[in-house]
Amino acid sequence: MHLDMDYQQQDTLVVRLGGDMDLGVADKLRIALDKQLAEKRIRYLVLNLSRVTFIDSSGLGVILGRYKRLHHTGGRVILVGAQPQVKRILELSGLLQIMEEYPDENRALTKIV
Amino acid sequence: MHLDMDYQQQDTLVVRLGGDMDLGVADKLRIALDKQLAEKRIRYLVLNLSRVTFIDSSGLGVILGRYKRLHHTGGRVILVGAQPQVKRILELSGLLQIMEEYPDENRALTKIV
Amino acid sequence: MVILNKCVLEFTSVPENVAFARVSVAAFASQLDCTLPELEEIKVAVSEAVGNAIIHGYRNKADKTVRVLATIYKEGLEIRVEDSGIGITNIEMAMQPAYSTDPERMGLGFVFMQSFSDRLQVDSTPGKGTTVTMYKRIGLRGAKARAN
Amino acid sequence: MVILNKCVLEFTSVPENVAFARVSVAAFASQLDCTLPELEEIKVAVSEAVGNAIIHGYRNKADKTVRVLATIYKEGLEIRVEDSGIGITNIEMAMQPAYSTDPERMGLGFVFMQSFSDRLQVDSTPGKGTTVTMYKRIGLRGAKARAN
Ligand SMILES: Nc1ncnc2c1ncn2[C@@H]1O[C@H](COP(=O)(O)OP(=O)(O)O)[C@@H](O)[C@H]1O
Ligand SMILES: Nc1ncnc2c1ncn2[C@@H]1O[C@H](COP(=O)(O)OP(=O)(O)O)[C@@H](O)[C@H]1O
Repeated sequence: MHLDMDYQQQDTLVVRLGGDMDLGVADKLRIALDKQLAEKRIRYLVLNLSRVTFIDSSGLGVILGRYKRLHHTGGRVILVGAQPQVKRILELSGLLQIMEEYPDENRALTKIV
Repeated sequence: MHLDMDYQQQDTLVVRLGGDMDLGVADKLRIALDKQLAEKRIRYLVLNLSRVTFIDSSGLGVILGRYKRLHHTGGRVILVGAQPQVKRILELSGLLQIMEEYPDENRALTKIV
Repeated sequence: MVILNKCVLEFTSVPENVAFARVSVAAFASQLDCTLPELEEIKVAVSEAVGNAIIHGYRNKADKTVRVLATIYKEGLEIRVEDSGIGITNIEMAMQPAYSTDPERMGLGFVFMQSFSDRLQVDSTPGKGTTVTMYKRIGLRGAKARAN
Repeated sequence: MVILNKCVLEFTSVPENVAFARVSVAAFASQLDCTLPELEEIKVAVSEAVGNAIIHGYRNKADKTVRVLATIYKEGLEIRVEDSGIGITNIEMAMQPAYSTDPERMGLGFVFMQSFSDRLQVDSTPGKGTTVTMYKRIGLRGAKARAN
Protein backbone atom coordinates (compact mmCIF):
# COMPACT_ATOMS: atom_id res chain seq x y z
CA MET A 1 0.00 0.00 0.00
CA HIS A 2 1.38 3.37 -1.02
CA LEU A 3 0.02 6.67 0.16
CA ASP A 4 0.93 10.15 -0.98
CA MET A 5 -0.75 13.28 0.37
CA ASP A 6 -1.07 16.63 -1.34
CA TYR A 7 -2.95 19.76 -0.22
CA GLN A 8 -4.53 21.42 -3.19
CA GLN A 9 -6.12 24.22 -1.22
CA GLN A 10 -6.60 25.00 2.42
CA ASP A 11 -9.64 22.77 2.67
CA THR A 12 -8.86 20.10 0.07
CA LEU A 13 -6.69 17.07 0.65
CA VAL A 14 -5.74 14.90 -2.31
CA VAL A 15 -4.52 11.44 -1.36
CA ARG A 16 -3.07 9.16 -3.99
CA LEU A 17 -3.33 5.53 -2.95
CA GLY A 18 -1.61 2.54 -4.47
CA GLY A 19 -1.52 -1.21 -3.94
CA ASP A 20 -4.12 -3.42 -2.28
CA MET A 21 -6.75 -1.94 0.04
CA ASP A 22 -7.65 -4.79 2.34
CA LEU A 23 -7.71 -5.78 6.00
CA GLY A 24 -3.92 -5.90 6.07
CA VAL A 25 -3.63 -2.16 5.47
CA ALA A 26 -7.01 -0.83 6.64
CA ASP A 27 -5.87 0.22 10.12
CA LYS A 28 -2.75 2.03 8.95
CA LEU A 29 -4.67 3.76 6.20
CA ARG A 30 -7.49 4.84 8.52
CA ILE A 31 -5.02 6.25 11.04
CA ALA A 32 -3.01 8.11 8.38
CA LEU A 33 -6.11 9.67 6.87
CA ASP A 34 -7.71 10.61 10.17
CA LYS A 35 -4.48 12.24 11.31
CA GLN A 36 -4.61 14.58 8.32
CA LEU A 37 -8.32 15.22 8.65
CA ALA A 38 -7.80 16.15 12.31
CA GLU A 39 -4.74 18.35 11.86
CA LYS A 40 -6.04 20.45 9.00
CA ARG A 41 -9.56 21.66 8.48
CA ILE A 42 -10.27 19.41 5.54
CA ARG A 43 -13.63 19.74 3.85
CA TYR A 44 -12.93 17.85 0.64
CA LEU A 45 -11.06 14.58 0.58
CA VAL A 46 -10.08 13.52 -2.94
CA LEU A 47 -9.02 9.86 -3.01
CA ASN A 48 -7.09 9.04 -6.16
CA LEU A 49 -7.52 5.29 -6.55
CA SER A 50 -5.87 4.96 -9.96
CA ARG A 51 -3.01 2.88 -8.58
CA VAL A 52 -5.16 0.76 -6.26
CA THR A 53 -4.97 -2.79 -7.57
CA PHE A 54 -7.46 -4.46 -5.24
CA ILE A 55 -10.20 -3.50 -2.82
CA ASP A 56 -12.46 -5.53 -0.55
CA SER A 57 -15.02 -4.62 2.09
CA SER A 58 -12.30 -3.70 4.60
CA GLY A 59 -10.92 -1.17 2.12
CA LEU A 60 -14.40 0.12 1.35
CA GLY A 61 -14.94 0.50 5.09
CA VAL A 62 -12.04 2.93 5.32
CA ILE A 63 -13.53 5.06 2.55
CA LEU A 64 -17.03 4.97 4.03
CA GLY A 65 -15.69 5.87 7.48
CA ARG A 66 -13.97 8.99 6.11
CA TYR A 67 -17.14 9.85 4.21
CA LYS A 68 -19.21 9.68 7.39
CA ARG A 69 -16.72 11.79 9.26
CA LEU A 70 -16.65 14.54 6.63
CA HIS A 71 -20.36 14.35 5.85
CA HIS A 72 -21.00 15.20 9.47
CA THR A 73 -19.38 18.62 9.05
CA GLY A 74 -20.67 19.27 5.54
CA GLY A 75 -17.61 17.90 3.71
CA ARG A 76 -17.30 15.38 0.91
CA VAL A 77 -15.23 12.44 -0.26
CA ILE A 78 -14.55 12.38 -3.98
CA LEU A 79 -13.15 9.30 -5.70
CA VAL A 80 -10.86 9.45 -8.69
CA GLY A 81 -9.70 7.10 -11.41
CA ALA A 82 -10.66 3.66 -10.07
CA GLN A 83 -9.50 0.79 -12.28
CA PRO A 84 -12.28 -1.45 -13.66
CA GLN A 85 -11.98 -4.22 -11.06
CA VAL A 86 -11.96 -1.68 -8.22
CA LYS A 87 -14.77 0.34 -9.77
CA ARG A 88 -16.89 -2.79 -9.99
CA ILE A 89 -16.56 -3.38 -6.24
CA LEU A 90 -17.32 0.29 -5.53
CA GLU A 91 -20.47 -0.04 -7.63
CA LEU A 92 -21.58 -3.30 -6.06
CA SER A 93 -21.09 -1.85 -2.58
CA GLY A 94 -23.38 1.08 -3.25
CA LEU A 95 -20.64 3.60 -2.35
CA LEU A 96 -20.95 5.25 -5.76
CA GLN A 97 -24.54 6.10 -4.91
CA ILE A 98 -23.40 8.40 -2.14
CA MET A 99 -19.99 9.52 -3.45
CA GLU A 100 -18.92 11.07 -6.72
CA GLU A 101 -16.32 9.35 -8.88
CA TYR A 102 -14.36 11.09 -11.65
CA PRO A 103 -11.85 9.80 -14.17
CA ASP A 104 -9.05 12.17 -13.09
CA GLU A 105 -8.02 14.63 -10.41
CA ASN A 106 -8.53 17.73 -12.53
CA ARG A 107 -12.11 16.93 -13.20
CA ALA A 108 -12.64 16.12 -9.53
CA LEU A 109 -11.07 19.39 -8.42
CA THR A 110 -13.25 21.48 -10.71
CA LYS A 111 -16.27 19.97 -8.97
CA ILE A 112 -15.19 21.35 -5.64
CA VAL A 113 -16.76 24.74 -5.12
CA MET B 1 3.33 -20.04 -21.21
CA HIS B 2 2.93 -18.55 -24.66
CA LEU B 3 4.70 -19.76 -27.73
CA ASP B 4 4.81 -18.22 -31.16
CA MET B 5 6.84 -19.67 -34.03
CA ASP B 6 8.19 -17.85 -37.03
CA TYR B 7 10.45 -19.11 -39.84
CA GLN B 8 12.92 -16.43 -40.83
CA GLN B 9 14.67 -18.50 -43.46
CA GLN B 10 14.58 -22.09 -44.53
CA ASP B 11 16.93 -23.15 -41.78
CA THR B 12 16.12 -20.65 -39.06
CA LEU B 13 13.27 -20.96 -36.61
CA VAL B 14 12.48 -18.03 -34.35
CA VAL B 15 10.38 -18.92 -31.32
CA ARG B 16 9.01 -16.19 -29.08
CA LEU B 17 8.28 -17.51 -25.63
CA GLY B 18 6.28 -15.86 -22.89
CA GLY B 19 5.30 -16.61 -19.30
CA ASP B 20 6.98 -18.93 -16.82
CA MET B 21 9.38 -21.66 -17.99
CA ASP B 22 9.16 -24.27 -15.28
CA LEU B 23 8.31 -27.93 -14.72
CA GLY B 24 4.64 -27.19 -15.34
CA VAL B 25 5.28 -26.30 -18.98
CA ALA B 26 8.58 -28.07 -19.74
CA ASP B 27 7.03 -31.15 -21.38
CA LYS B 28 4.64 -29.22 -23.62
CA LEU B 29 7.40 -26.85 -24.64
CA ARG B 30 9.87 -29.65 -25.39
CA ILE B 31 7.33 -31.46 -27.52
CA ALA B 32 6.32 -28.33 -29.43
CA LEU B 33 9.92 -27.40 -30.18
CA ASP B 34 11.00 -30.91 -31.15
CA LYS B 35 8.04 -31.22 -33.49
CA GLN B 36 9.25 -28.17 -35.41
CA LEU B 37 12.87 -29.23 -35.34
CA ALA B 38 11.86 -32.61 -36.75
CA GLU B 39 9.51 -31.37 -39.45
CA LYS B 40 11.76 -28.73 -40.94
CA ARG B 41 15.48 -28.89 -41.38
CA ILE B 42 16.24 -26.34 -38.72
CA ARG B 43 19.86 -25.37 -38.16
CA TYR B 44 19.42 -22.23 -36.12
CA LEU B 45 16.93 -21.98 -33.31
CA VAL B 46 16.46 -18.42 -32.06
CA LEU B 47 14.67 -18.37 -28.71
CA ASN B 48 13.27 -14.95 -27.95
CA LEU B 49 12.94 -14.91 -24.16
CA SER B 50 11.95 -11.26 -23.79
CA ARG B 51 8.50 -12.13 -22.47
CA VAL B 52 9.65 -14.99 -20.25
CA THR B 53 8.97 -13.92 -16.68
CA PHE B 54 10.54 -16.83 -14.81
CA ILE B 55 12.90 -19.71 -15.48
CA ASP B 56 14.18 -22.54 -13.30
CA SER B 57 16.32 -25.60 -13.98
CA SER B 58 13.42 -27.40 -15.68
CA GLY B 59 13.12 -24.52 -18.14
CA LEU B 60 16.88 -24.43 -18.64
CA GLY B 61 16.77 -28.16 -19.31
CA VAL B 62 14.45 -27.61 -22.28
CA ILE B 63 16.88 -25.09 -23.75
CA LEU B 64 19.91 -27.29 -23.15
CA GLY B 65 18.15 -30.28 -24.65
CA ARG B 66 17.45 -28.37 -27.90
CA TYR B 67 21.05 -27.14 -27.88
CA LYS B 68 22.36 -30.69 -27.67
CA ARG B 69 20.06 -31.85 -30.41
CA LEU B 70 21.10 -29.09 -32.83
CA HIS B 71 24.76 -29.14 -31.82
CA HIS B 72 24.86 -32.74 -32.92
CA THR B 73 24.12 -31.75 -36.52
CA GLY B 74 26.18 -28.56 -36.51
CA GLY B 75 23.33 -26.22 -35.59
CA ARG B 76 23.01 -23.60 -32.88
CA VAL B 77 20.63 -22.21 -30.30
CA ILE B 78 20.69 -18.44 -29.96
CA LEU B 79 19.02 -16.67 -27.05
CA VAL B 80 17.45 -13.26 -27.32
CA GLY B 81 16.36 -10.52 -24.96
CA ALA B 82 16.27 -12.27 -21.58
CA GLN B 83 14.98 -10.07 -18.76
CA PRO B 84 17.42 -9.45 -15.88
CA GLN B 85 16.04 -12.12 -13.53
CA VAL B 86 16.02 -14.71 -16.33
CA LYS B 87 19.45 -13.66 -17.56
CA ARG B 88 20.84 -14.10 -14.08
CA ILE B 89 19.66 -17.71 -13.98
CA LEU B 90 21.05 -18.33 -17.48
CA GLU B 91 24.40 -16.96 -16.31
CA LEU B 92 24.45 -18.96 -13.09
CA SER B 93 23.62 -22.14 -14.97
CA GLY B 94 26.58 -21.80 -17.31
CA LEU B 95 24.32 -21.90 -20.39
CA LEU B 96 25.63 -18.53 -21.54
CA GLN B 97 29.08 -20.08 -21.78
CA ILE B 98 27.94 -22.39 -24.54
CA MET B 99 25.19 -20.30 -26.16
CA GLU B 100 25.12 -16.78 -27.53
CA GLU B 101 22.69 -14.25 -26.13
CA TYR B 102 21.72 -11.01 -27.91
CA PRO B 103 19.54 -8.11 -26.87
CA ASP B 104 17.15 -8.40 -29.84
CA GLU B 105 16.17 -10.63 -32.74
CA ASN B 106 17.75 -8.45 -35.42
CA ARG B 107 21.14 -8.63 -33.86
CA ALA B 108 20.74 -12.37 -33.37
CA LEU B 109 19.74 -12.91 -36.99
CA THR B 110 22.73 -10.98 -38.34
CA LYS B 111 24.96 -13.43 -36.47
CA ILE B 112 23.58 -16.36 -38.40
CA VAL B 113 25.69 -16.92 -41.47
CA MET C 1 -17.26 -34.95 -9.14
CA VAL C 2 -13.71 -35.82 -10.10
CA ILE C 3 -11.05 -33.92 -8.16
CA LEU C 4 -8.37 -32.67 -10.53
CA ASN C 5 -6.18 -30.80 -8.09
CA LYS C 6 -6.23 -29.83 -4.45
CA CYS C 7 -4.39 -27.53 -2.10
CA VAL C 8 -4.60 -26.58 1.54
CA LEU C 9 -3.26 -23.40 3.09
CA GLU C 10 -2.88 -23.03 6.81
CA PHE C 11 -1.69 -19.77 8.26
CA THR C 12 -1.56 -17.52 11.29
CA SER C 13 -4.60 -15.32 11.92
CA VAL C 14 -2.95 -12.00 11.15
CA PRO C 15 -4.35 -9.38 8.73
CA GLU C 16 -1.25 -9.53 6.48
CA ASN C 17 -2.18 -13.08 5.56
CA VAL C 18 -5.39 -12.00 3.86
CA ALA C 19 -3.30 -10.86 0.88
CA PHE C 20 -1.23 -14.04 0.99
CA ALA C 21 -4.37 -16.18 0.97
CA ARG C 22 -6.05 -14.45 -1.95
CA VAL C 23 -2.90 -14.35 -4.08
CA SER C 24 -2.27 -18.04 -3.39
CA VAL C 25 -5.81 -19.14 -4.19
CA ALA C 26 -5.78 -17.00 -7.34
CA ALA C 27 -2.48 -18.61 -8.40
CA PHE C 28 -4.05 -22.02 -7.85
CA ALA C 29 -7.28 -21.06 -9.63
CA SER C 30 -5.38 -19.71 -12.61
CA GLN C 31 -4.82 -23.36 -13.62
CA LEU C 32 -8.48 -23.28 -14.57
CA ASP C 33 -9.57 -21.53 -17.68
CA CYS C 34 -10.80 -18.47 -15.84
CA THR C 35 -11.10 -14.91 -17.03
CA LEU C 36 -9.42 -11.98 -15.29
CA PRO C 37 -12.74 -10.73 -13.85
CA GLU C 38 -13.37 -14.23 -12.48
CA LEU C 39 -9.93 -14.23 -10.85
CA GLU C 40 -10.74 -10.85 -9.29
CA GLU C 41 -14.00 -12.23 -7.93
CA ILE C 42 -12.19 -15.18 -6.43
CA LYS C 43 -9.72 -12.80 -4.77
CA VAL C 44 -12.47 -10.69 -3.25
CA ALA C 45 -14.38 -13.74 -2.02
CA VAL C 46 -11.27 -15.23 -0.38
CA SER C 47 -10.37 -11.87 1.14
CA GLU C 48 -13.79 -11.53 2.73
CA ALA C 49 -13.93 -15.05 4.10
CA VAL C 50 -10.38 -14.99 5.48
CA GLY C 51 -10.87 -11.48 6.86
CA ASN C 52 -14.02 -12.63 8.66
CA ALA C 53 -12.23 -15.61 10.18
CA ILE C 54 -9.59 -13.26 11.61
CA ILE C 55 -11.75 -10.33 12.74
CA HIS C 56 -14.96 -12.08 13.76
CA GLY C 57 -14.03 -15.73 14.26
CA TYR C 58 -10.88 -15.05 16.23
CA ARG C 59 -11.74 -11.49 17.33
CA ASN C 60 -8.37 -10.34 16.01
CA LYS C 61 -6.38 -12.76 18.14
CA ALA C 62 -3.14 -13.24 16.22
CA ASP C 63 -2.11 -16.69 17.46
CA LYS C 64 -4.83 -18.75 15.78
CA THR C 65 -4.87 -20.69 12.53
CA VAL C 66 -7.01 -20.16 9.45
CA ARG C 67 -7.35 -22.99 6.94
CA VAL C 68 -8.20 -22.57 3.30
CA LEU C 69 -8.89 -25.55 1.04
CA ALA C 70 -9.18 -25.15 -2.69
CA THR C 71 -10.27 -27.98 -4.96
CA ILE C 72 -10.34 -27.96 -8.72
CA TYR C 73 -13.04 -30.09 -10.29
CA LYS C 74 -13.64 -30.54 -13.97
CA GLU C 75 -16.61 -28.24 -13.64
CA GLY C 76 -15.26 -25.58 -11.33
CA LEU C 77 -13.52 -24.51 -8.16
CA GLU C 78 -14.46 -25.04 -4.56
CA ILE C 79 -12.97 -22.84 -1.88
CA ARG C 80 -13.44 -23.58 1.78
CA VAL C 81 -12.35 -21.24 4.57
CA GLU C 82 -12.28 -22.63 8.10
CA ASP C 83 -11.70 -21.11 11.50
CA SER C 84 -12.14 -22.61 14.94
CA GLY C 85 -13.25 -19.35 16.47
CA ILE C 86 -16.40 -18.08 18.19
CA GLY C 87 -18.82 -19.26 15.53
CA ILE C 88 -22.04 -17.64 14.37
CA THR C 89 -25.26 -17.95 16.37
CA ASN C 90 -27.67 -16.79 13.71
CA ILE C 91 -26.26 -17.58 10.29
CA GLU C 92 -29.28 -16.28 8.41
CA MET C 93 -29.06 -12.90 10.09
CA ALA C 94 -25.28 -12.76 9.66
CA MET C 95 -25.67 -13.28 5.93
CA GLN C 96 -28.10 -10.42 5.49
CA PRO C 97 -26.76 -7.52 3.42
CA ALA C 98 -25.45 -4.65 5.56
CA TYR C 99 -25.66 -6.72 8.73
CA SER C 100 -22.55 -6.53 10.87
CA THR C 101 -21.85 -7.02 14.56
CA ASP C 102 -19.07 -4.46 14.19
CA PRO C 103 -20.32 -0.87 13.78
CA GLU C 104 -17.13 0.02 11.90
CA ARG C 105 -17.77 -2.57 9.22
CA MET C 106 -20.14 -2.58 6.28
CA GLY C 107 -21.73 -5.99 6.40
CA LEU C 108 -20.81 -6.64 2.78
CA GLY C 109 -18.57 -9.67 3.22
CA PHE C 110 -21.26 -12.29 2.69
CA VAL C 111 -22.82 -10.14 -0.06
CA PHE C 112 -19.60 -10.32 -2.05
CA MET C 113 -19.04 -14.03 -1.32
CA GLN C 114 -22.60 -14.66 -2.45
CA SER C 115 -22.48 -12.68 -5.66
CA PHE C 116 -19.04 -13.99 -6.63
CA SER C 117 -19.85 -17.66 -6.32
CA ASP C 118 -22.47 -19.96 -7.72
CA ARG C 119 -23.05 -21.61 -4.37
CA LEU C 120 -22.26 -20.38 -0.87
CA GLN C 121 -22.65 -22.47 2.21
CA VAL C 122 -21.95 -21.39 5.77
CA ASP C 123 -21.64 -23.94 8.54
CA SER C 124 -21.00 -22.75 12.04
CA THR C 125 -21.17 -23.93 15.61
CA PRO C 126 -21.04 -21.29 18.32
CA GLY C 127 -17.86 -21.74 20.32
CA LYS C 128 -16.46 -24.20 17.76
CA GLY C 129 -15.91 -22.26 14.59
CA THR C 130 -17.11 -21.49 11.11
CA THR C 131 -16.66 -23.02 7.67
CA VAL C 132 -17.54 -21.07 4.56
CA THR C 133 -17.73 -23.08 1.34
CA MET C 134 -17.92 -21.38 -2.01
CA TYR C 135 -18.28 -23.09 -5.33
CA LYS C 136 -17.73 -21.40 -8.64
CA ARG C 137 -18.38 -22.93 -12.02
CA ILE C 138 -15.36 -22.36 -14.22
CA GLY C 139 -14.20 -24.19 -17.26
CA LEU C 140 -15.96 -24.12 -20.59
CA ARG C 141 -17.60 -20.92 -19.47
CA GLY C 142 -14.24 -19.30 -18.92
CA ALA C 143 -12.86 -20.58 -22.20
CA LYS C 144 -15.87 -19.30 -24.04
CA ALA C 145 -15.82 -15.94 -22.36
CA ARG C 146 -12.18 -15.55 -23.30
CA ALA C 147 -12.85 -16.53 -26.89
CA ASN C 148 -15.39 -13.69 -27.19
CA MET D 1 14.17 -17.13 17.24
CA VAL D 2 10.76 -15.48 17.48
CA ILE D 3 8.24 -16.66 14.91
CA LEU D 4 6.40 -13.71 13.40
CA ASN D 5 4.23 -15.51 10.91
CA LYS D 6 3.78 -19.01 9.57
CA CYS D 7 2.04 -20.75 6.72
CA VAL D 8 1.75 -24.29 5.44
CA LEU D 9 0.83 -25.29 1.90
CA GLU D 10 -0.18 -28.82 1.05
CA PHE D 11 -0.91 -29.77 -2.50
CA THR D 12 -1.15 -32.55 -5.06
CA SER D 13 2.13 -33.67 -6.67
CA VAL D 14 1.39 -32.34 -10.15
CA PRO D 15 3.76 -30.12 -12.17
CA GLU D 16 1.22 -27.26 -12.38
CA ASN D 17 1.52 -26.80 -8.63
CA VAL D 18 5.16 -25.76 -8.88
CA ALA D 19 3.99 -22.33 -10.06
CA PHE D 20 1.30 -22.22 -7.39
CA ALA D 21 3.86 -23.00 -4.69
CA ARG D 22 6.42 -20.41 -5.72
CA VAL D 23 3.83 -17.65 -6.20
CA SER D 24 2.31 -18.43 -2.82
CA VAL D 25 5.61 -18.49 -0.97
CA ALA D 26 6.65 -15.26 -2.71
CA ALA D 27 3.36 -13.62 -1.66
CA PHE D 28 4.03 -14.74 1.89
CA ALA D 29 7.66 -13.61 1.79
CA SER D 30 6.71 -10.20 0.43
CA GLN D 31 5.61 -9.35 3.98
CA LEU D 32 9.30 -9.21 4.72
CA ASP D 33 11.31 -6.28 3.57
CA CYS D 34 12.78 -8.12 0.63
CA THR D 35 14.07 -6.80 -2.65
CA LEU D 36 12.76 -7.94 -6.02
CA PRO D 37 15.92 -9.98 -6.75
CA GLU D 38 15.51 -11.67 -3.37
CA LEU D 39 11.91 -12.54 -4.21
CA GLU D 40 13.11 -14.00 -7.50
CA GLU D 41 15.66 -16.11 -5.68
CA ILE D 42 12.99 -17.39 -3.32
CA LYS D 43 10.82 -18.31 -6.30
CA VAL D 44 13.61 -20.26 -7.98
CA ALA D 45 14.56 -22.07 -4.77
CA VAL D 46 10.93 -23.09 -4.11
CA SER D 47 10.50 -24.16 -7.73
CA GLU D 48 13.54 -26.42 -7.56
CA ALA D 49 12.64 -28.02 -4.26
CA VAL D 50 8.99 -28.61 -5.15
CA GLY D 51 9.94 -29.82 -8.63
CA ASN D 52 12.35 -32.32 -7.09
CA ALA D 53 9.69 -33.61 -4.71
CA ILE D 54 7.40 -34.28 -7.65
CA ILE D 55 9.88 -35.65 -10.21
CA HIS D 56 12.36 -37.45 -8.00
CA GLY D 57 10.61 -37.98 -4.67
CA TYR D 58 7.35 -39.18 -6.18
CA ARG D 59 8.72 -40.22 -9.60
CA ASN D 60 5.99 -38.13 -11.24
CA LYS D 61 3.15 -39.95 -9.51
CA ALA D 62 0.33 -37.41 -9.45
CA ASP D 63 -1.63 -38.63 -6.43
CA LYS D 64 0.85 -37.71 -3.71
CA THR D 65 1.11 -34.67 -1.45
CA VAL D 66 3.88 -32.10 -1.21
CA ARG D 67 4.08 -29.91 1.88
CA VAL D 68 5.71 -26.51 2.04
CA LEU D 69 6.17 -24.67 5.33
CA ALA D 70 7.25 -21.06 5.40
CA THR D 71 8.12 -19.26 8.60
CA ILE D 72 8.95 -15.60 9.02
CA TYR D 73 11.38 -14.79 11.80
CA LYS D 74 12.54 -11.35 12.75
CA GLU D 75 15.83 -12.16 11.04
CA GLY D 76 14.65 -13.93 7.93
CA LEU D 77 12.62 -16.58 6.21
CA GLU D 78 12.69 -20.35 6.52
CA ILE D 79 11.23 -22.50 3.78
CA ARG D 80 10.80 -26.21 4.21
CA VAL D 81 9.71 -28.54 1.42
CA GLU D 82 8.67 -32.06 2.38
CA ASP D 83 7.77 -35.13 0.43
CA SER D 84 7.19 -38.69 1.59
CA GLY D 85 8.65 -40.21 -1.54
CA ILE D 86 11.57 -42.46 -2.35
CA GLY D 87 14.18 -40.48 -0.43
CA ILE D 88 17.85 -39.92 -1.25
CA THR D 89 20.46 -42.59 -0.53
CA ASN D 90 23.55 -40.44 -0.92
CA ILE D 91 22.69 -36.85 -0.05
CA GLU D 92 26.22 -35.57 -0.50
CA MET D 93 26.42 -36.94 -4.02
CA ALA D 94 22.92 -35.71 -4.87
CA MET D 95 23.89 -32.20 -3.87
CA GLN D 96 26.91 -32.10 -6.13
CA PRO D 97 26.65 -29.61 -9.00
CA ALA D 98 25.60 -31.21 -12.29
CA TYR D 99 24.75 -34.50 -10.58
CA SER D 100 21.42 -35.91 -11.61
CA THR D 101 19.92 -39.38 -11.66
CA ASP D 102 17.87 -38.24 -14.67
CA PRO D 103 19.90 -37.88 -17.89
CA GLU D 104 17.41 -35.31 -19.16
CA ARG D 105 17.99 -32.99 -16.23
CA MET D 106 20.82 -30.63 -15.43
CA GLY D 107 21.59 -31.33 -11.80
CA LEU D 108 21.28 -27.65 -10.96
CA GLY D 109 18.41 -27.79 -8.48
CA PHE D 110 20.53 -28.03 -5.35
CA VAL D 111 23.01 -25.54 -6.84
CA PHE D 112 20.27 -22.91 -7.07
CA MET D 113 18.82 -23.76 -3.67
CA GLN D 114 22.29 -23.46 -2.22
CA SER D 115 23.23 -20.17 -3.83
CA PHE D 116 19.86 -18.57 -3.11
CA SER D 117 19.77 -19.32 0.58
CA ASP D 118 22.06 -18.63 3.49
CA ARG D 119 21.61 -22.13 4.84
CA LEU D 120 20.44 -25.30 3.12
CA GLN D 121 19.78 -28.54 4.90
CA VAL D 122 18.65 -31.78 3.32
CA ASP D 123 17.25 -34.58 5.45
CA SER D 124 16.21 -37.78 3.79
CA THR D 125 15.42 -41.37 4.58
CA PRO D 126 15.33 -43.81 1.67
CA GLY D 127 11.80 -45.09 1.28
CA LYS D 128 10.43 -42.49 3.69
CA GLY D 129 10.94 -39.14 2.04
CA THR D 130 12.93 -35.96 1.89
CA THR D 131 12.84 -32.60 3.67
CA VAL D 132 14.72 -29.63 2.27
CA THR D 133 15.10 -26.67 4.63
CA MET D 134 16.30 -23.32 3.36
CA TYR D 135 16.92 -20.27 5.45
CA LYS D 136 17.39 -16.81 4.05
CA ARG D 137 18.35 -13.75 6.06
CA ILE D 138 16.04 -10.91 5.12
CA GLY D 139 15.15 -7.79 6.99
CA LEU D 140 17.49 -4.88 7.54
CA ARG D 141 19.48 -6.08 4.58
CA GLY D 142 16.45 -5.80 2.31
CA ALA D 143 15.48 -2.42 3.67
CA LYS D 144 18.98 -1.11 3.16
CA ALA D 145 19.24 -2.53 -0.32
CA ARG D 146 15.96 -0.87 -1.21
CA ALA D 147 17.08 2.44 0.22
CA ASN D 148 20.06 2.45 -2.13
N1 LIG E 1 -15.91 -16.51 10.55
C1 LIG E 1 -16.82 -15.87 11.31
N2 LIG E 1 -16.89 -16.12 12.65
C2 LIG E 1 -17.79 -15.49 13.42
N3 LIG E 1 -18.68 -14.60 12.97
C3 LIG E 1 -18.68 -14.29 11.66
C4 LIG E 1 -17.76 -14.92 10.78
N4 LIG E 1 -17.98 -14.44 9.53
C5 LIG E 1 -18.99 -13.56 9.65
N5 LIG E 1 -19.42 -13.47 10.92
C6 LIG E 1 -20.54 -12.65 11.43
O1 LIG E 1 -21.34 -12.26 10.34
C7 LIG E 1 -21.45 -10.85 10.25
C8 LIG E 1 -21.58 -10.42 8.82
O2 LIG E 1 -20.40 -10.72 8.09
P1 LIG E 1 -20.04 -9.92 6.77
O3 LIG E 1 -21.20 -9.96 5.85
O4 LIG E 1 -18.78 -10.44 6.25
O5 LIG E 1 -19.87 -8.41 7.24
P2 LIG E 1 -18.76 -7.68 8.12
O6 LIG E 1 -17.48 -8.48 8.07
O7 LIG E 1 -18.60 -6.36 7.48
O8 LIG E 1 -19.28 -7.60 9.51
C9 LIG E 1 -20.23 -10.33 10.96
O9 LIG E 1 -20.41 -9.02 11.44
C10 LIG E 1 -20.05 -11.36 12.06
O10 LIG E 1 -20.88 -11.07 13.15
N1 LIG F 1 12.97 -34.81 -3.13
C1 LIG F 1 13.82 -35.73 -3.66
N2 LIG F 1 13.57 -37.05 -3.55
C2 LIG F 1 14.40 -37.96 -4.06
N3 LIG F 1 15.55 -37.65 -4.72
C3 LIG F 1 15.86 -36.35 -4.86
C4 LIG F 1 15.03 -35.33 -4.35
N4 LIG F 1 15.60 -34.14 -4.63
C5 LIG F 1 16.73 -34.42 -5.29
N5 LIG F 1 16.91 -35.74 -5.44
C6 LIG F 1 18.05 -36.41 -6.10
O1 LIG F 1 19.12 -35.49 -6.18
C7 LIG F 1 19.54 -35.34 -7.52
C8 LIG F 1 20.04 -33.94 -7.77
O2 LIG F 1 19.01 -33.00 -7.62
P1 LIG F 1 19.11 -31.61 -8.33
O3 LIG F 1 20.38 -30.94 -7.95
O4 LIG F 1 17.86 -30.84 -8.01
O5 LIG F 1 19.15 -31.90 -9.88
P2 LIG F 1 18.07 -32.49 -10.91
O6 LIG F 1 16.71 -32.20 -10.37
O7 LIG F 1 18.35 -31.74 -12.15
O8 LIG F 1 18.32 -33.94 -11.05
C9 LIG F 1 18.34 -35.74 -8.36
O9 LIG F 1 18.70 -36.16 -9.65
C10 LIG F 1 17.74 -36.85 -7.52
O10 LIG F 1 18.38 -38.07 -7.74
